[in-house]
Amino acid sequence: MSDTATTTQTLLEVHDVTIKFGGITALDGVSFDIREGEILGLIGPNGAGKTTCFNVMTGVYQPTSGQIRFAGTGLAKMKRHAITRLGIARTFQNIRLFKSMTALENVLVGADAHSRVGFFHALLRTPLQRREEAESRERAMELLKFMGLARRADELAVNLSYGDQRRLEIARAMATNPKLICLDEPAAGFNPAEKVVLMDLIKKVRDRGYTVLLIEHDMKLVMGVTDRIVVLEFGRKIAEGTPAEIRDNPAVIAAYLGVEEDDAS
Amino acid sequence: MNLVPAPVAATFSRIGARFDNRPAKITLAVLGVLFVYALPLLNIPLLTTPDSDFGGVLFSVAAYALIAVGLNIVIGYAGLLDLGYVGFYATGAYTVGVLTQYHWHWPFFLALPVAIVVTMIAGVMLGAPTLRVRGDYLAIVTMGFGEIIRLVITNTEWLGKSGGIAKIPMPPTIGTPPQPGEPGGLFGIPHISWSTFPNVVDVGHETHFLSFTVLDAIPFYWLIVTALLLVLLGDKLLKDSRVGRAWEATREDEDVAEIMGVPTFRYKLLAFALGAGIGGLSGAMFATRQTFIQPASFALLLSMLFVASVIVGGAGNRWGAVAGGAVVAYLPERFRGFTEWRMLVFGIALIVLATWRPEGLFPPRRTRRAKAAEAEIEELEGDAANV
Amino acid sequence: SLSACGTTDSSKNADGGKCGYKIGFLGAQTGPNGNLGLNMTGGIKTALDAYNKDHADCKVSLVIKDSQGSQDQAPPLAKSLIDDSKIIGVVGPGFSGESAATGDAFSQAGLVTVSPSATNVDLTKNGWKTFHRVLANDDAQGPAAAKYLQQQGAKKVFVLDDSEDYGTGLAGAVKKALGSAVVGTDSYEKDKIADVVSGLVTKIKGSGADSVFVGGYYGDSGLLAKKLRQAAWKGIFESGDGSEDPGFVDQAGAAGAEGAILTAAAAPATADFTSKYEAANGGKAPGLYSAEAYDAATALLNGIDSGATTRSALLDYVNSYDKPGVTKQIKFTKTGEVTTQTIYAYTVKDGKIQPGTPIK
Amino acid sequence: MEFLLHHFFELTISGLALGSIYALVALGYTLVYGVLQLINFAHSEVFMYGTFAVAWVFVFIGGKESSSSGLMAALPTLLLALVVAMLVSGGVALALERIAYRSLMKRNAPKLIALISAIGASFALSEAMGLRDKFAGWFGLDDNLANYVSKPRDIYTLPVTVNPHGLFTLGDYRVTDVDVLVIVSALLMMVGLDQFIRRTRFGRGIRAVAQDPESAMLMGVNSTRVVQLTFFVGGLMAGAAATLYMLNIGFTRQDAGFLLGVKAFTAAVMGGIGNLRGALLGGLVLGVAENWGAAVLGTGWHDVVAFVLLILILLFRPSGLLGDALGKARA
Amino acid sequence: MLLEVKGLSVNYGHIEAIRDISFGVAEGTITTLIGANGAGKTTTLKTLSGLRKVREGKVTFDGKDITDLSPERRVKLGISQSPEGRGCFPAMTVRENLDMGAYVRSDRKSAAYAQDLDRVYELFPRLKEREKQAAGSMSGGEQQMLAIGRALMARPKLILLDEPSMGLAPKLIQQIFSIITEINQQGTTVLLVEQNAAQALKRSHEAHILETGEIVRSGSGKELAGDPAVKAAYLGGDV
Ligand SMILES: Nc1ncnc2c1ncn2[C@@H]1O[C@H](COP(=O)(O)OP(=O)(O)OP(=O)(O)O)[C@@H](O)[C@H]1O
Ligand SMILES: Nc1ncnc2c1ncn2[C@@H]1O[C@H](COP(=O)(O)OP(=O)(O)OP(=O)(O)O)[C@@H](O)[C@H]1O
Ligand SMILES: CC(C)C[C@H](N)C(=O)O
Ligand SMILES: [Mg+2]
Ligand SMILES: [Mg+2]
Repeated sequence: MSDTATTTQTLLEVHDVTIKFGGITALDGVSFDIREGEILGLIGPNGAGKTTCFNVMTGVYQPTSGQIRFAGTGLAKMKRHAITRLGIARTFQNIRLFKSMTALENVLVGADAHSRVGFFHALLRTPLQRREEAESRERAMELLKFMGLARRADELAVNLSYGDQRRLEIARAMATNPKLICLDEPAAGFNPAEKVVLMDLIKKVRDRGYTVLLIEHDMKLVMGVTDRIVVLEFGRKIAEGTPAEIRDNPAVIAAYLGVEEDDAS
Repeated sequence: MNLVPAPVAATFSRIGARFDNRPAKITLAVLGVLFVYALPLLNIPLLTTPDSDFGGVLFSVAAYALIAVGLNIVIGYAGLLDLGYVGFYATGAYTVGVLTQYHWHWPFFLALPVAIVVTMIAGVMLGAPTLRVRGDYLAIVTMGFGEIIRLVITNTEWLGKSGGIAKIPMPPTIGTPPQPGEPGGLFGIPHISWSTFPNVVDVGHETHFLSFTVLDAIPFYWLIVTALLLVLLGDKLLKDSRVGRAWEATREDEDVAEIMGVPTFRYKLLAFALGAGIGGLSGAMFATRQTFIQPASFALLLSMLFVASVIVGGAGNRWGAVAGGAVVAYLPERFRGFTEWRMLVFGIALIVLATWRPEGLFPPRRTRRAKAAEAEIEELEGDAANV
Repeated sequence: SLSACGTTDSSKNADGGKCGYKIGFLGAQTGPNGNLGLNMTGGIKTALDAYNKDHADCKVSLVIKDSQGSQDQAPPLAKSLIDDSKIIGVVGPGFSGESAATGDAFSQAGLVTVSPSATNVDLTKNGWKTFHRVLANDDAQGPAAAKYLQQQGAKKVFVLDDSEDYGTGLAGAVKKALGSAVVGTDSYEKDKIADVVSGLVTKIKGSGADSVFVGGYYGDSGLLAKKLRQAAWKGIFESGDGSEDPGFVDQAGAAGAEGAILTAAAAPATADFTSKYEAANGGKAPGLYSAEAYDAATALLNGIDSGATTRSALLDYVNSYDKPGVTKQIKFTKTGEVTTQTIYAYTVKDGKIQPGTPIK
Repeated sequence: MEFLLHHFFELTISGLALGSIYALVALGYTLVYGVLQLINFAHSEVFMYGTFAVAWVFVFIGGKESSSSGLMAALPTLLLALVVAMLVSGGVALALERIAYRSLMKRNAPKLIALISAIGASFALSEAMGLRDKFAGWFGLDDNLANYVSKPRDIYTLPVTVNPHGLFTLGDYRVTDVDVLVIVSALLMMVGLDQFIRRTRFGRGIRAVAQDPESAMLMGVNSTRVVQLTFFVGGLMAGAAATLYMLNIGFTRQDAGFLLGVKAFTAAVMGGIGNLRGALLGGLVLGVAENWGAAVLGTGWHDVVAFVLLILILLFRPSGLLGDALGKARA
Repeated sequence: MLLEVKGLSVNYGHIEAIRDISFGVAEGTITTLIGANGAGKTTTLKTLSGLRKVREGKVTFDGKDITDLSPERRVKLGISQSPEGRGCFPAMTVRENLDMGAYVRSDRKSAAYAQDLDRVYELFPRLKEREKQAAGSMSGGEQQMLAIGRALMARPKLILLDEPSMGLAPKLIQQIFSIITEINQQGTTVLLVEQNAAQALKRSHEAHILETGEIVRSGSGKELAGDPAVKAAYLGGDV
């Protein structure tokens, strides 16, 4: 699968980003690119700065220094919703769904990011509004189906099981029609069998033309699905390369993977 | 619980929803609406307040319902706790007072839209700087705003200070203008009397169609119910659209909504402005019905009652808001039999209501929308099977 | 023309029984100013008790409509009084706001009202046919109060009001009469003086005033008097009828109230009235506007006694009423003002409001 | 403006005195808010019952006959009144928790409905006090009882007028013993509470329940007890505030709480709701600013000053002067 | 048996989350519950710690019936839990969170307490480093360490661990499992819920498999780990 990675151009460019919280430097001069159409893995020990990286990319935090360019546009000072409309979507490490909305509505909120109609159209029920509404619904249902959640479309998000909630997060992020979709530990709390299913799903997401940035601690999943991997430790990038390269990188093994116990199936 | 008019309409439309065929639905809705309009004439035993003019009570019931529907957009949909809503109510009332009487002499129906617009502007002016403040901080900021409005009126010569504005004109009567002792209007509609059995049409007691006088609140009631129905329609159209979803998402988790592409600030401001506009509308109605307004009419406590209306009814559900407004306006009138105990009883009633229905009288319902979605699933899955 | 509207359907139905007449009261019973309304209903009950004792065969009953003193709640209540054909006269409305909000309706229905307390000047300028009040309006008292203050040697007066109709009206009249003797003015919100009293004291002392006039109620003026004395301010303290209640002395304390002048367009209530009132009200003492309410009710009851048992008849009766009441001679002008405008000055001495003397 | 400068100390000291009372009442709002994230709308009534308790103690000891005395002479009665008022307010707060909140909390009801039940409780409590003559009537309204009731719904005054004595001069103002007592005892109370919350297990319990009630239970925190205690402590402070208020103002009525409550709550928010020190700071800032503002603009603008200041503060510091909730800030 | 569960059923409204399950945890052992998402594992643990009401059934701990005891009473008896989703107190510092773990202990000034604290810091040096950081600003994995450390601070007889390895880096996962074994050897009984079934089963004396609210298989850890059906369903073949 590495063939896709070589041809395409840079979608997102993280350039020398540093972010400090008081005395803690969560990211320290980190630079890497995400190329269009690839699945990039972002790994590293706990507290290495992976989630912070997402937060900087989606406008939750402003970097102390450095910049991020997405499809040629600098993201500095941009409003969070504008970044989403530009084409970056994400999921959350600790699930954050709209709890008392149904699964379908959660996805619809994402889909709305690109509809053009607003207040007056809604009040007057213009044809344009009806059409867009119908389209959004169709798209949302289609995404739910894609995630295997169609049957649960009317369930309130809060009543879904943990796994389904994670899947719904992905559907909602996809609904914003992003170019880049960032997944923060989507497999947390899944059992190995479920992880296999998720792995296929992520590939399918990419096959639909999305670029994927994936944070994950499960090495089988990461190794199995990504085209390239960036490794962070203490807020610094310590390695970058194909899964095979990373697997054997001694620094990564020391910092992150550890020596695998023989019986870890 | 006594039936109150607006929830009756709600019940009707809900029954209507059970029927799948449109004609039945429409018939029921029309009947419901007719019933709401006819309510003050029917003098239904138990429902009609024995100790206070029912037409007048119904006017306040409808006014509270209207206010609650407006405030529900702010609290129920967008999740912004506004404890100063009375400020908008006052703004609407005073705009009408100033335009139709105190400084100018515009006709009421010209002043009305201006009042709504002015109040919306007030809403935006309050909202733009303060909506960045979150949660309960917003509540207290808005409360302060409500008090500021009242105090500024109290201290401003141009607005009549504490003396208020008197002799605000009523809406023009359609038909013969009323004279002392002559109600005017187009024709008289007799009330129903239940004091005898079988109940009879009481020709001695008539409401004159669209004659606006101090002695008969019923035409005012019709006016405000009409406004209420229009607002409810608009509310429904908005709620069932992208706008409604954006509000809901913002209420659930503002940060995430923002990250999902919802410009939350703009939507909060919209909710605020719309809520304010509706508050202004009801204030304007109040001013023309009352013909006399004073800053004392816009006390802080009223804001609390407005919030109570929304929540007792079920925040997030427009029919809940209508019901809540009706209950909060109606109960104290209904409790007049308790004489000086009535506010104590009302207080206890609020506690009981809260404990009995913590989600409100009509909690927001998602089931119906869920039903609609179900149909779509069937279709989609059907398609899938064919592929 | 008055009787034309007075005799619509109401008198028709009223003929059902000879007795069972009712009088209404519209005003506060609960809410923040409920106490003032209770003072009034206490006075009405005192009058009614006496009447019903003498007319055991044909008692008059009282219908109380509690407006909480709010002009917003009053209109439907007024309407319900109007709709009850047995009600032929109304004591009230209590406050100016609710009077303004309901005057038109009472007037159009031809139901006579006699207010024991609404003092706003404009109320009698609306062309209402049924409005009466048994006390002087805010304009009448002001000049007298000002004059009296100056007679006591006041040169520099600080004038305060409570931002309510009555308070601003009265204080305004005082200011006008005092002219350049006013050295400072300010206003507080009724019932909210606790928050601002210390600032007011500083202000009054700072202004160098040798006297203070307060247009407001005893709940506020009493505290101000107390705080002024505690701050060792030595000037003259004067307030209007709104403060002419034993509560003023209670609140100011004997020392704080000492020497305070309270003006009112009412003769001192007799000991006889006080004891009658206490008998009719479970031992509670009369308060502000109790005596006025008694006079208002008595006027209506006298009318019923004399056979004026329709609305129009009672209205005519009240219009031509001329009898002594406990507070003053009760007789009305065409617009419904009471003709006796004599203002009395009461002084607090030894912790008691001493019987007042007319201001000349 | 000139006026303000000439009477700077006088206005400031009296502002501080009132502000201390705001602050003490604000503590009750802040504590409950900190734990339950809800505005205990009825806390004002908790305070109001305290004021009546104070007056009743004085009537009980000296009768209704009005008299005046110096602070020292009144001190023993005042101390007794303090204890009684604190207990009464604490008791009312506990009852409130039981009746208006407990069942809602148990059922995990939406936060806002608790606000409604609090508004209901506030009406009921205030009206019940307004109807004190009726209740007294049930027990036979003899002369003695009438003293405790006074006229229904009317103001109820403290029979003893405590006359302040000047102690020392500060600029333009002679500071009185009452000023000192009010400010110092409020400060002491506040510091004591602050230490109590910081140093005791109960304090940690409060913070834990505030942040994550479920986890708190898993740590062995009895959340019902914590909530009760929070209400009670808030009530105690309100009772103390009531005593100082009666000492300073000398009368009360059934709606005295509402008026003060709004201010106290404003103070709590101004300081950063949920933050005890914030409540103190907010109360003092509010009391002083109002006084200054009223001096410059006219007393009619007194409350406008208060609310405009609040809005300005929140615009620049969206979570109050000292920052956020009991949980987050280090209360 | 230190803990005995008999015929336990728990509902969320009408949803039956667990149905009539029975099992025991012997003193000094590690017992593991495994199962797919939504099987009811978390619900079981929450019921044992008292956060969920029992609809039917009985729970005994140390010979005492604790079915209706409040959570805080159970903590006092010696049951402590590291919950799913960590449940750290976000505005408290790391140290304060650990102190909260020892809320029911009365020996906060003692040497034993200091020792326990040291031990947690030794297990998770990151926590020591960040002693004064607000827990809410810690990374996901750091919070997970904190949750486990906090549960240990209570010195429980029985510790309930809900997916302790969730969100931890691979290296740390291995550590966590050694820690579990270690604390067990020091005398704490462990009831473990894990998705990382292979590791968990290997170390546990007893294991139960939950499916849609019911126990479908029980056995020793080794036994289940070797069972092909279990392997297929929960251990994941090679990818
Ligand atoms: N707002 C903040 N304030 C202080 N420190 C922070 C803040 N946000 C993150 N940190 C610190 O920055 C570091 C990086 O955190 P981050 O959440 O990015 O880690 P991560 O790589 O996602 O780890 P994990 O795999 O555990 O989720 C952590 O040590 C964390 O404690
Ligand atoms: N608060 C709740 N309200 C309604 N249903 C719930 C709630 N919590 C859990 N459930 C339901 O109860 C069932 C069991 O959930 P539980 O969380 O115990 O599963 P689990 O085995 O821990 O799953 P996971 O591996 O995803 O953590 C699921 O069907 C879930 O949807
Ligand atoms: C009872 C009083 C408060 C009435 C007052 N004098 C008024 O005119 O409003
Ligand atoms: Mg992370
Ligand atoms: Mg679980």
